Amino acid sequence: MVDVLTEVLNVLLLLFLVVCAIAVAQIRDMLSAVIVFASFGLIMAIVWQQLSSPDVAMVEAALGTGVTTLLLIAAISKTRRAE
Amino acid sequence: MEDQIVRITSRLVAPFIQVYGIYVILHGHLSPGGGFSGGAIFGASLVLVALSFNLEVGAKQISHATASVLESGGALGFVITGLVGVAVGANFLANRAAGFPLGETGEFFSAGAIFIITAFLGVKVASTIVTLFYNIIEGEDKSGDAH
Amino acid sequence: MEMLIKIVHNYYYMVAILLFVIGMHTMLTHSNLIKKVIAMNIMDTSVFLMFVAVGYTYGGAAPIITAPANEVLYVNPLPGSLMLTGIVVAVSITAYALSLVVKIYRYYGTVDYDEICLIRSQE
Amino acid sequence: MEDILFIIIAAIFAMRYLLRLQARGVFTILLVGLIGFFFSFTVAEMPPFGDPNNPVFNEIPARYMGEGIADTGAVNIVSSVIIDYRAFDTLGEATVLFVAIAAVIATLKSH
Repeated sequence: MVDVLTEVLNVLLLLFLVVCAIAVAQIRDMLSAVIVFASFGLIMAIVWQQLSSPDVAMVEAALGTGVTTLLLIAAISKTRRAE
Repeated sequence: MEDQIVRITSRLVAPFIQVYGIYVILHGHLSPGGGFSGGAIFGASLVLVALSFNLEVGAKQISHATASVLESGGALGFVITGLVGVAVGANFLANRAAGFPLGETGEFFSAGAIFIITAFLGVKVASTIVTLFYNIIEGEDKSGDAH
Repeated sequence: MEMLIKIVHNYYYMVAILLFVIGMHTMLTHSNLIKKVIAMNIMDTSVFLMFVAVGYTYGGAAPIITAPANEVLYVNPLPGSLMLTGIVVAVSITAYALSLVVKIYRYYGTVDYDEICLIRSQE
Repeated sequence: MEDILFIIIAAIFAMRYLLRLQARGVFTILLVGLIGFFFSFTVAEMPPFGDPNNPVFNEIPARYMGEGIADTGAVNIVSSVIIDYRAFDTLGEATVLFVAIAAVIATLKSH
Protein backbone atom coordinates (compact mmCIF):
# COMPACT_ATOMS: atom_id res chain seq x y z
CA MET A 1 0.00 0.00 0.00
CA VAL A 2 2.66 2.48 1.05
CA ASP A 3 5.39 2.69 -1.52
CA VAL A 4 8.78 2.62 0.20
CA LEU A 5 10.64 4.66 -2.40
CA THR A 6 7.99 7.39 -2.35
CA GLU A 7 8.25 7.54 1.43
CA VAL A 8 12.01 7.89 1.19
CA LEU A 9 11.56 10.72 -1.32
CA ASN A 10 9.08 12.47 0.99
CA VAL A 11 11.41 12.19 3.97
CA LEU A 12 14.31 13.56 1.90
CA LEU A 13 12.21 16.51 0.71
CA LEU A 14 11.14 17.32 4.27
CA LEU A 15 14.76 17.06 5.44
CA PHE A 16 15.74 19.50 2.69
CA LEU A 17 13.05 21.89 3.95
CA VAL A 18 14.46 21.85 7.47
CA VAL A 19 18.02 22.32 6.19
CA CYS A 20 16.92 25.28 4.04
CA ALA A 21 15.11 26.87 6.99
CA ILE A 22 18.22 26.58 9.16
CA ALA A 23 20.44 27.88 6.34
CA VAL A 24 18.25 30.97 5.91
CA ALA A 25 18.85 31.75 9.58
CA GLN A 26 22.61 31.23 9.39
CA ILE A 27 23.54 33.01 6.13
CA ARG A 28 24.80 36.55 6.70
CA ASP A 29 24.36 37.84 3.13
CA MET A 30 20.73 38.83 2.65
CA LEU A 31 20.62 38.16 -1.11
CA SER A 32 21.91 34.60 -0.58
CA ALA A 33 19.34 34.11 2.17
CA VAL A 34 16.58 35.16 -0.22
CA ILE A 35 17.81 32.73 -2.88
CA VAL A 36 17.86 29.90 -0.32
CA PHE A 37 14.34 30.91 0.69
CA ALA A 38 13.26 30.62 -2.98
CA SER A 39 14.61 27.07 -3.11
CA PHE A 40 12.72 26.40 0.14
CA GLY A 41 9.49 27.48 -1.55
CA LEU A 42 10.11 25.36 -4.63
CA ILE A 43 10.77 22.26 -2.52
CA MET A 44 7.57 23.10 -0.63
CA ALA A 45 5.69 23.14 -3.96
CA ILE A 46 7.00 19.62 -4.68
CA VAL A 47 5.89 18.50 -1.22
CA TRP A 48 2.38 19.73 -1.97
CA GLN A 49 2.38 17.88 -5.24
CA GLN A 50 3.32 14.79 -3.22
CA LEU A 51 0.35 15.53 -0.94
CA SER A 52 -1.97 15.43 -4.02
CA SER A 53 -2.99 19.09 -4.02
CA PRO A 54 -1.65 20.49 -7.32
CA ASP A 55 -3.64 23.74 -7.00
CA VAL A 56 -1.81 24.71 -3.84
CA ALA A 57 1.47 23.66 -5.46
CA MET A 58 0.92 26.00 -8.40
CA VAL A 59 -0.09 28.92 -6.20
CA GLU A 60 2.91 28.33 -3.95
CA ALA A 61 5.32 28.13 -6.90
CA ALA A 62 3.90 31.28 -8.52
CA LEU A 63 2.93 33.51 -5.60
CA GLY A 64 4.71 32.12 -2.54
CA THR A 65 8.04 31.64 -4.27
CA GLY A 66 8.09 33.90 -7.31
CA VAL A 67 6.36 37.03 -6.11
CA THR A 68 7.68 36.90 -2.55
CA THR A 69 11.25 36.55 -3.82
CA LEU A 70 10.64 39.39 -6.27
CA LEU A 71 9.38 41.69 -3.52
CA LEU A 72 12.23 40.71 -1.18
CA ILE A 73 14.84 41.42 -3.87
CA ALA A 74 13.18 44.76 -4.60
CA ALA A 75 13.29 45.64 -0.90
CA ILE A 76 16.95 44.57 -0.60
CA SER A 77 17.89 46.69 -3.61
CA LYS A 78 16.36 49.68 -1.83
CA THR A 79 18.06 48.94 1.51
CA ARG A 80 21.43 47.35 2.25
CA ARG A 81 22.60 43.88 1.40
CA ALA A 82 24.78 42.81 4.33
CA GLU A 83 23.01 41.83 7.51
CA MET B 1 22.33 45.69 -15.58
CA GLU B 2 23.88 45.39 -19.04
CA ASP B 3 23.79 41.68 -19.73
CA GLN B 4 23.12 40.65 -23.32
CA ILE B 5 22.31 37.02 -22.50
CA VAL B 6 19.69 37.91 -19.92
CA ARG B 7 18.09 40.48 -22.21
CA ILE B 8 17.80 38.21 -25.24
CA THR B 9 16.62 35.24 -23.19
CA SER B 10 13.97 37.19 -21.33
CA ARG B 11 12.75 38.87 -24.54
CA LEU B 12 12.39 35.45 -26.15
CA VAL B 13 10.80 33.73 -23.16
CA ALA B 14 8.38 36.43 -21.98
CA PRO B 15 5.64 35.88 -24.64
CA PHE B 16 5.57 32.16 -23.91
CA ILE B 17 5.24 32.81 -20.18
CA GLN B 18 2.35 35.18 -20.89
CA VAL B 19 0.58 32.60 -23.08
CA TYR B 20 1.05 30.01 -20.34
CA GLY B 21 -0.37 32.42 -17.78
CA ILE B 22 -3.46 33.03 -19.90
CA TYR B 23 -3.83 29.27 -20.38
CA VAL B 24 -3.68 28.68 -16.63
CA ILE B 25 -6.25 31.42 -15.98
CA LEU B 26 -8.74 30.23 -18.59
CA HIS B 27 -8.45 26.53 -17.68
CA GLY B 28 -8.99 27.12 -13.98
CA HIS B 29 -12.15 25.01 -13.89
CA LEU B 30 -10.65 22.08 -15.81
CA SER B 31 -7.10 21.68 -14.52
CA PRO B 32 -4.96 22.81 -11.59
CA GLY B 33 -4.49 26.55 -11.54
CA GLY B 34 -6.94 29.38 -11.62
CA GLY B 35 -7.01 33.10 -11.21
CA PHE B 36 -4.35 33.43 -8.54
CA SER B 37 -1.58 31.28 -10.01
CA GLY B 38 -2.22 32.32 -13.62
CA GLY B 39 -2.34 35.99 -12.70
CA ALA B 40 0.89 35.64 -10.74
CA ILE B 41 2.60 33.99 -13.73
CA PHE B 42 1.38 36.73 -16.09
CA GLY B 43 2.43 39.52 -13.76
CA ALA B 44 5.81 37.92 -13.15
CA SER B 45 6.50 37.88 -16.89
CA LEU B 46 5.86 41.63 -17.06
CA VAL B 47 8.20 42.17 -14.12
CA LEU B 48 10.82 39.93 -15.78
CA VAL B 49 11.03 42.27 -18.77
CA ALA B 50 11.26 45.28 -16.47
CA LEU B 51 14.08 43.64 -14.48
CA SER B 52 16.16 42.53 -17.46
CA PHE B 53 15.92 45.86 -19.32
CA ASN B 54 15.12 48.85 -17.15
CA LEU B 55 12.07 50.24 -15.48
CA GLU B 56 11.15 52.60 -18.32
CA VAL B 57 10.91 49.74 -20.84
CA GLY B 58 8.83 47.79 -18.34
CA ALA B 59 6.54 50.73 -17.70
CA LYS B 60 6.04 51.08 -21.47
CA GLN B 61 4.37 47.64 -21.53
CA ILE B 62 1.77 48.47 -18.92
CA SER B 63 1.59 51.97 -17.53
CA HIS B 64 0.76 52.71 -13.91
CA ALA B 65 -2.61 54.21 -14.79
CA THR B 66 -3.57 51.15 -16.85
CA ALA B 67 -2.48 48.82 -14.05
CA SER B 68 -4.55 50.65 -11.44
CA VAL B 69 -7.60 50.74 -13.74
CA LEU B 70 -7.27 47.01 -14.43
CA GLU B 71 -6.86 46.27 -10.74
CA SER B 72 -9.96 48.16 -9.71
CA GLY B 73 -11.82 46.78 -12.73
CA GLY B 74 -11.06 43.21 -11.75
CA ALA B 75 -12.51 43.68 -8.28
CA LEU B 76 -15.49 45.55 -9.75
CA GLY B 77 -16.17 42.76 -12.26
CA PHE B 78 -16.11 40.23 -9.43
CA VAL B 79 -18.71 42.19 -7.48
CA ILE B 80 -20.89 42.82 -10.56
CA THR B 81 -20.86 39.12 -11.43
CA GLY B 82 -21.99 38.47 -7.89
CA LEU B 83 -24.70 41.12 -8.11
CA VAL B 84 -26.19 39.42 -11.19
CA GLY B 85 -27.39 36.77 -8.80
CA VAL B 86 -29.11 39.38 -6.64
CA ALA B 87 -30.72 41.00 -9.70
CA VAL B 88 -32.15 37.68 -10.88
CA GLY B 89 -33.49 36.90 -7.43
CA ALA B 90 -31.05 34.34 -6.10
CA ASN B 91 -28.25 34.77 -3.56
CA PHE B 92 -25.17 36.97 -3.90
CA LEU B 93 -22.53 35.17 -6.03
CA ALA B 94 -24.97 32.43 -7.07
CA ASN B 95 -23.93 30.32 -10.03
CA ARG B 96 -26.55 27.84 -11.24
CA ALA B 97 -29.42 29.49 -9.38
CA ALA B 98 -28.66 32.81 -11.11
CA GLY B 99 -29.15 31.28 -14.54
CA PHE B 100 -25.55 31.12 -15.73
CA PRO B 101 -25.30 28.38 -18.37
CA LEU B 102 -23.27 25.52 -16.91
CA GLY B 103 -22.53 23.99 -20.31
CA GLU B 104 -21.25 20.50 -20.85
CA THR B 105 -18.88 19.28 -18.15
CA GLY B 106 -15.29 19.17 -19.29
CA GLU B 107 -15.74 21.59 -22.19
CA PHE B 108 -13.89 24.91 -22.37
CA PHE B 109 -16.95 27.16 -22.07
CA SER B 110 -18.55 25.64 -19.02
CA ALA B 111 -19.09 26.24 -15.32
CA GLY B 112 -20.92 29.56 -15.75
CA ALA B 113 -19.86 32.17 -13.26
CA ILE B 114 -16.65 30.33 -12.28
CA PHE B 115 -15.21 30.99 -15.74
CA ILE B 116 -16.04 34.72 -15.59
CA ILE B 117 -14.88 35.26 -12.02
CA THR B 118 -11.60 33.41 -12.65
CA ALA B 119 -10.85 35.67 -15.62
CA PHE B 120 -11.54 38.80 -13.53
CA LEU B 121 -9.39 37.45 -10.68
CA GLY B 122 -6.52 36.76 -13.06
CA VAL B 123 -6.58 40.34 -14.37
CA LYS B 124 -6.71 41.68 -10.83
CA VAL B 125 -3.86 39.57 -9.47
CA ALA B 126 -1.58 40.29 -12.45
CA SER B 127 -2.00 44.05 -12.15
CA THR B 128 -1.66 43.80 -8.35
CA ILE B 129 1.76 42.19 -8.66
CA VAL B 130 2.97 44.76 -11.18
CA THR B 131 1.75 47.64 -9.00
CA LEU B 132 3.28 46.22 -5.80
CA PHE B 133 6.66 45.67 -7.46
CA TYR B 134 6.82 49.14 -9.02
CA ASN B 135 5.73 50.83 -5.81
CA ILE B 136 8.43 49.12 -3.76
CA ILE B 137 11.27 49.54 -6.24
CA GLU B 138 10.54 53.14 -7.25
CA GLY B 139 11.95 55.98 -5.24
CA GLU B 140 10.13 58.73 -3.44
CA ASP B 141 9.60 60.72 -6.63
CA LYS B 142 8.09 59.08 -9.67
CA SER B 143 11.03 59.74 -11.99
CA GLY B 144 13.50 58.23 -9.55
CA ASP B 145 16.90 56.81 -10.48
CA ALA B 146 16.03 53.31 -9.35
CA HIS B 147 17.39 50.47 -11.47
CA MET C 1 7.15 4.34 23.39
CA GLU C 2 3.67 4.30 21.92
CA MET C 3 3.81 8.08 21.69
CA LEU C 4 7.13 7.88 19.87
CA ILE C 5 5.72 5.47 17.28
CA LYS C 6 2.79 7.80 16.71
CA ILE C 7 5.10 10.80 16.32
CA VAL C 8 7.22 8.93 13.76
CA HIS C 9 4.10 7.93 11.84
CA ASN C 10 2.87 11.55 11.82
CA TYR C 11 6.18 12.88 10.53
CA TYR C 12 4.57 15.57 8.36
CA TYR C 13 3.11 17.22 11.47
CA MET C 14 6.45 16.98 13.25
CA VAL C 15 8.22 18.69 10.34
CA ALA C 16 5.57 21.40 10.38
CA ILE C 17 6.22 21.98 14.10
CA LEU C 18 9.98 21.93 13.50
CA LEU C 19 9.68 24.57 10.77
CA PHE C 20 7.47 26.69 13.03
CA VAL C 21 10.03 26.50 15.82
CA ILE C 22 12.94 27.31 13.49
CA GLY C 23 11.08 30.30 12.06
CA MET C 24 10.16 31.52 15.54
CA HIS C 25 13.75 31.23 16.73
CA THR C 26 15.00 33.13 13.69
CA MET C 27 12.41 35.81 14.29
CA LEU C 28 13.38 36.16 17.94
CA THR C 29 17.16 36.16 17.66
CA HIS C 30 17.95 38.06 14.46
CA SER C 31 17.78 41.82 14.44
CA ASN C 32 17.62 42.36 10.67
CA LEU C 33 14.06 43.28 9.75
CA ILE C 34 14.11 41.66 6.29
CA LYS C 35 15.28 38.41 7.86
CA LYS C 36 12.38 38.67 10.27
CA VAL C 37 10.03 38.93 7.27
CA ILE C 38 11.58 35.81 5.71
CA ALA C 39 11.21 33.95 9.02
CA MET C 40 7.55 34.99 9.18
CA ASN C 41 7.09 33.48 5.72
CA ILE C 42 8.65 30.22 6.93
CA MET C 43 6.22 30.13 9.87
CA ASP C 44 3.31 30.77 7.48
CA THR C 45 4.40 27.90 5.27
CA SER C 46 4.67 25.54 8.23
CA VAL C 47 1.06 26.24 9.20
CA PHE C 48 -0.04 25.61 5.62
CA LEU C 49 1.91 22.32 5.60
CA MET C 50 0.12 21.22 8.76
CA PHE C 51 -3.32 21.97 7.29
CA VAL C 52 -2.72 20.34 3.91
CA ALA C 53 -1.23 17.24 5.56
CA VAL C 54 -4.44 16.82 7.58
CA GLY C 55 -6.45 16.41 4.37
CA TYR C 56 -4.24 13.77 2.77
CA THR C 57 -5.08 10.10 2.40
CA TYR C 58 -2.68 7.38 1.33
CA GLY C 59 -3.24 6.62 -2.34
CA GLY C 60 -5.64 9.54 -2.72
CA ALA C 61 -5.92 11.22 -6.10
CA ALA C 62 -5.95 14.98 -6.68
CA PRO C 63 -9.48 16.46 -6.40
CA ILE C 64 -10.14 16.70 -10.14
CA ILE C 65 -13.09 14.48 -10.92
CA THR C 66 -12.44 11.91 -13.61
CA ALA C 67 -14.54 9.08 -12.19
CA PRO C 68 -17.46 8.93 -9.71
CA ALA C 69 -16.46 9.58 -6.12
CA ASN C 70 -17.34 6.12 -4.83
CA GLU C 71 -14.93 4.40 -7.24
CA VAL C 72 -11.76 6.44 -6.71
CA LEU C 73 -10.36 7.69 -3.41
CA TYR C 74 -9.79 11.46 -3.52
CA VAL C 75 -8.00 13.64 -1.00
CA ASN C 76 -9.96 16.23 0.97
CA PRO C 77 -10.32 19.39 -1.17
CA LEU C 78 -11.25 21.67 1.73
CA PRO C 79 -7.86 22.27 3.48
CA GLY C 80 -6.21 22.91 0.12
CA SER C 81 -8.72 25.53 -0.89
CA LEU C 82 -8.57 27.23 2.50
CA MET C 83 -4.77 27.37 2.41
CA LEU C 84 -4.90 28.79 -1.11
CA THR C 85 -6.56 31.81 0.44
CA GLY C 86 -3.90 31.88 3.13
CA ILE C 87 -0.99 31.98 0.69
CA VAL C 88 -2.39 35.06 -1.06
CA VAL C 89 -2.95 36.80 2.27
CA ALA C 90 0.64 35.91 3.29
CA VAL C 91 1.95 37.56 0.12
CA SER C 92 -0.10 40.70 0.86
CA ILE C 93 1.26 40.85 4.41
CA THR C 94 4.80 40.39 3.10
CA ALA C 95 4.37 43.25 0.64
CA TYR C 96 3.09 45.59 3.33
CA ALA C 97 5.83 44.59 5.78
CA LEU C 98 8.49 45.19 3.15
CA SER C 99 7.07 48.60 2.33
CA LEU C 100 7.31 49.46 6.02
CA VAL C 101 10.93 48.24 6.05
CA VAL C 102 11.80 50.44 3.07
CA LYS C 103 10.16 53.40 4.81
CA ILE C 104 12.13 52.70 7.99
CA TYR C 105 15.34 52.57 5.95
CA ARG C 106 14.56 55.97 4.46
CA TYR C 107 13.97 57.44 7.89
CA TYR C 108 16.74 55.86 9.98
CA GLY C 109 19.26 54.74 7.35
CA THR C 110 19.36 51.16 8.67
CA VAL C 111 17.21 48.06 8.82
CA ASP C 112 18.80 46.65 11.96
CA TYR C 113 16.50 46.67 14.96
CA ASP C 114 19.26 47.17 17.55
CA GLU C 115 20.70 50.15 15.67
CA ILE C 116 17.22 51.66 15.36
CA CYS C 117 16.80 51.32 19.14
CA LEU C 118 20.18 53.00 19.62
CA ILE C 119 19.25 55.90 17.34
CA ARG C 120 15.90 56.32 19.03
CA SER C 121 17.50 56.36 22.48
CA GLN C 122 19.88 59.14 21.43
CA GLU C 123 17.22 61.41 19.98
CA MET D 1 11.35 13.32 36.54
CA GLU D 2 14.88 13.76 37.87
CA ASP D 3 16.26 12.52 34.56
CA ILE D 4 14.43 15.24 32.62
CA LEU D 5 15.62 17.90 35.09
CA PHE D 6 19.18 16.63 34.78
CA ILE D 7 19.00 16.69 30.97
CA ILE D 8 17.68 20.26 31.00
CA ILE D 9 20.43 21.49 33.34
CA ALA D 10 23.10 19.68 31.34
CA ALA D 11 21.74 21.21 28.13
CA ILE D 12 21.86 24.70 29.68
CA PHE D 13 25.49 24.25 30.69
CA ALA D 14 26.41 22.72 27.33
CA MET D 15 24.84 25.61 25.42
CA ARG D 16 26.36 28.16 27.79
CA TYR D 17 29.94 26.92 27.73
CA LEU D 18 30.39 24.67 24.69
CA LEU D 19 28.45 26.76 22.15
CA ARG D 20 29.49 30.03 23.88
CA LEU D 21 25.98 31.45 23.87
CA GLN D 22 24.86 34.46 25.84
CA ALA D 23 22.34 33.88 28.62
CA ARG D 24 19.68 35.50 26.39
CA GLY D 25 20.36 32.96 23.63
CA VAL D 26 20.09 30.05 26.07
CA PHE D 27 16.73 31.27 27.35
CA THR D 28 15.46 31.81 23.79
CA ILE D 29 16.37 28.24 22.85
CA LEU D 30 14.71 26.96 26.03
CA LEU D 31 11.52 28.90 25.35
CA VAL D 32 11.33 27.76 21.75
CA GLY D 33 12.13 24.19 22.75
CA LEU D 34 9.37 24.28 25.34
CA ILE D 35 6.89 25.42 22.70
CA GLY D 36 7.99 22.64 20.35
CA PHE D 37 7.79 20.12 23.20
CA PHE D 38 4.17 20.95 23.96
CA PHE D 39 3.29 21.02 20.26
CA SER D 40 4.64 17.49 19.88
CA PHE D 41 2.18 16.29 22.53
CA THR D 42 -0.52 17.66 20.23
CA VAL D 43 0.89 15.59 17.38
CA ALA D 44 0.73 12.47 19.53
CA GLU D 45 -2.97 13.14 20.15
CA MET D 46 -3.82 13.69 16.49
CA PRO D 47 -5.45 10.98 14.35
CA PRO D 48 -3.06 8.91 12.20
CA PHE D 49 -1.73 10.56 9.08
CA GLY D 50 -3.30 9.48 5.80
CA ASP D 51 -6.17 7.39 7.15
CA PRO D 52 -9.42 7.74 5.11
CA ASN D 53 -11.49 7.30 8.31
CA ASN D 54 -10.14 10.45 9.97
CA PRO D 55 -12.63 12.97 11.41
CA VAL D 56 -11.82 15.52 8.67
CA PHE D 57 -13.47 13.26 6.08
CA ASN D 58 -16.99 14.04 7.19
CA GLU D 59 -20.07 14.87 5.13
CA ILE D 60 -18.79 18.21 3.80
CA PRO D 61 -16.02 16.86 1.50
CA ALA D 62 -18.34 13.99 0.57
CA ARG D 63 -20.93 16.52 -0.58
CA TYR D 64 -18.32 18.54 -2.47
CA MET D 65 -16.92 15.48 -4.23
CA GLY D 66 -20.28 13.88 -4.94
CA GLU D 67 -22.46 16.80 -6.04
CA GLY D 68 -19.76 19.25 -7.14
CA ILE D 69 -20.12 18.72 -10.88
CA ALA D 70 -23.92 18.83 -10.78
CA ASP D 71 -23.88 22.00 -8.67
CA THR D 72 -21.20 24.03 -10.39
CA GLY D 73 -20.19 22.33 -13.63
CA ALA D 74 -16.47 22.54 -12.85
CA VAL D 75 -14.27 19.44 -12.96
CA ASN D 76 -11.68 20.92 -10.62
CA ILE D 77 -13.27 20.69 -7.18
CA VAL D 78 -10.84 23.13 -5.53
CA SER D 79 -11.83 25.76 -8.09
CA SER D 80 -15.53 25.13 -7.51
CA VAL D 81 -15.01 25.37 -3.74
CA ILE D 82 -13.15 28.67 -3.80
CA ILE D 83 -15.22 30.38 -6.50
CA ASP D 84 -18.69 28.92 -6.04
CA TYR D 85 -19.29 27.34 -2.64
CA ARG D 86 -17.08 29.76 -0.71
CA ALA D 87 -16.96 32.67 -3.14
CA PHE D 88 -17.55 35.24 -0.42
CA ASP D 89 -14.24 34.15 1.11
CA THR D 90 -12.50 34.81 -2.21
CA LEU D 91 -14.15 38.22 -2.44
CA GLY D 92 -12.66 39.04 0.95
CA GLU D 93 -9.31 37.82 -0.31
CA ALA D 94 -9.52 40.15 -3.31
CA THR D 95 -10.32 42.92 -0.84
CA VAL D 96 -7.20 42.01 1.13
CA LEU D 97 -5.09 42.42 -2.02
CA PHE D 98 -6.76 45.75 -2.71
CA VAL D 99 -6.13 46.99 0.83
CA ALA D 100 -2.51 45.79 0.65
CA ILE D 101 -1.91 47.91 -2.46
CA ALA D 102 -3.61 50.92 -0.87
CA ALA D 103 -1.47 50.52 2.25
CA VAL D 104 1.76 50.16 0.28
CA ILE D 105 1.03 53.27 -1.78
CA ALA D 106 0.04 55.22 1.32
CA THR D 107 3.24 54.16 3.06
CA LEU D 108 5.76 54.74 0.29
CA LYS D 109 4.35 57.64 -1.72
CA SER D 110 3.64 59.92 1.23
CA HIS D 111 6.06 62.59 2.46
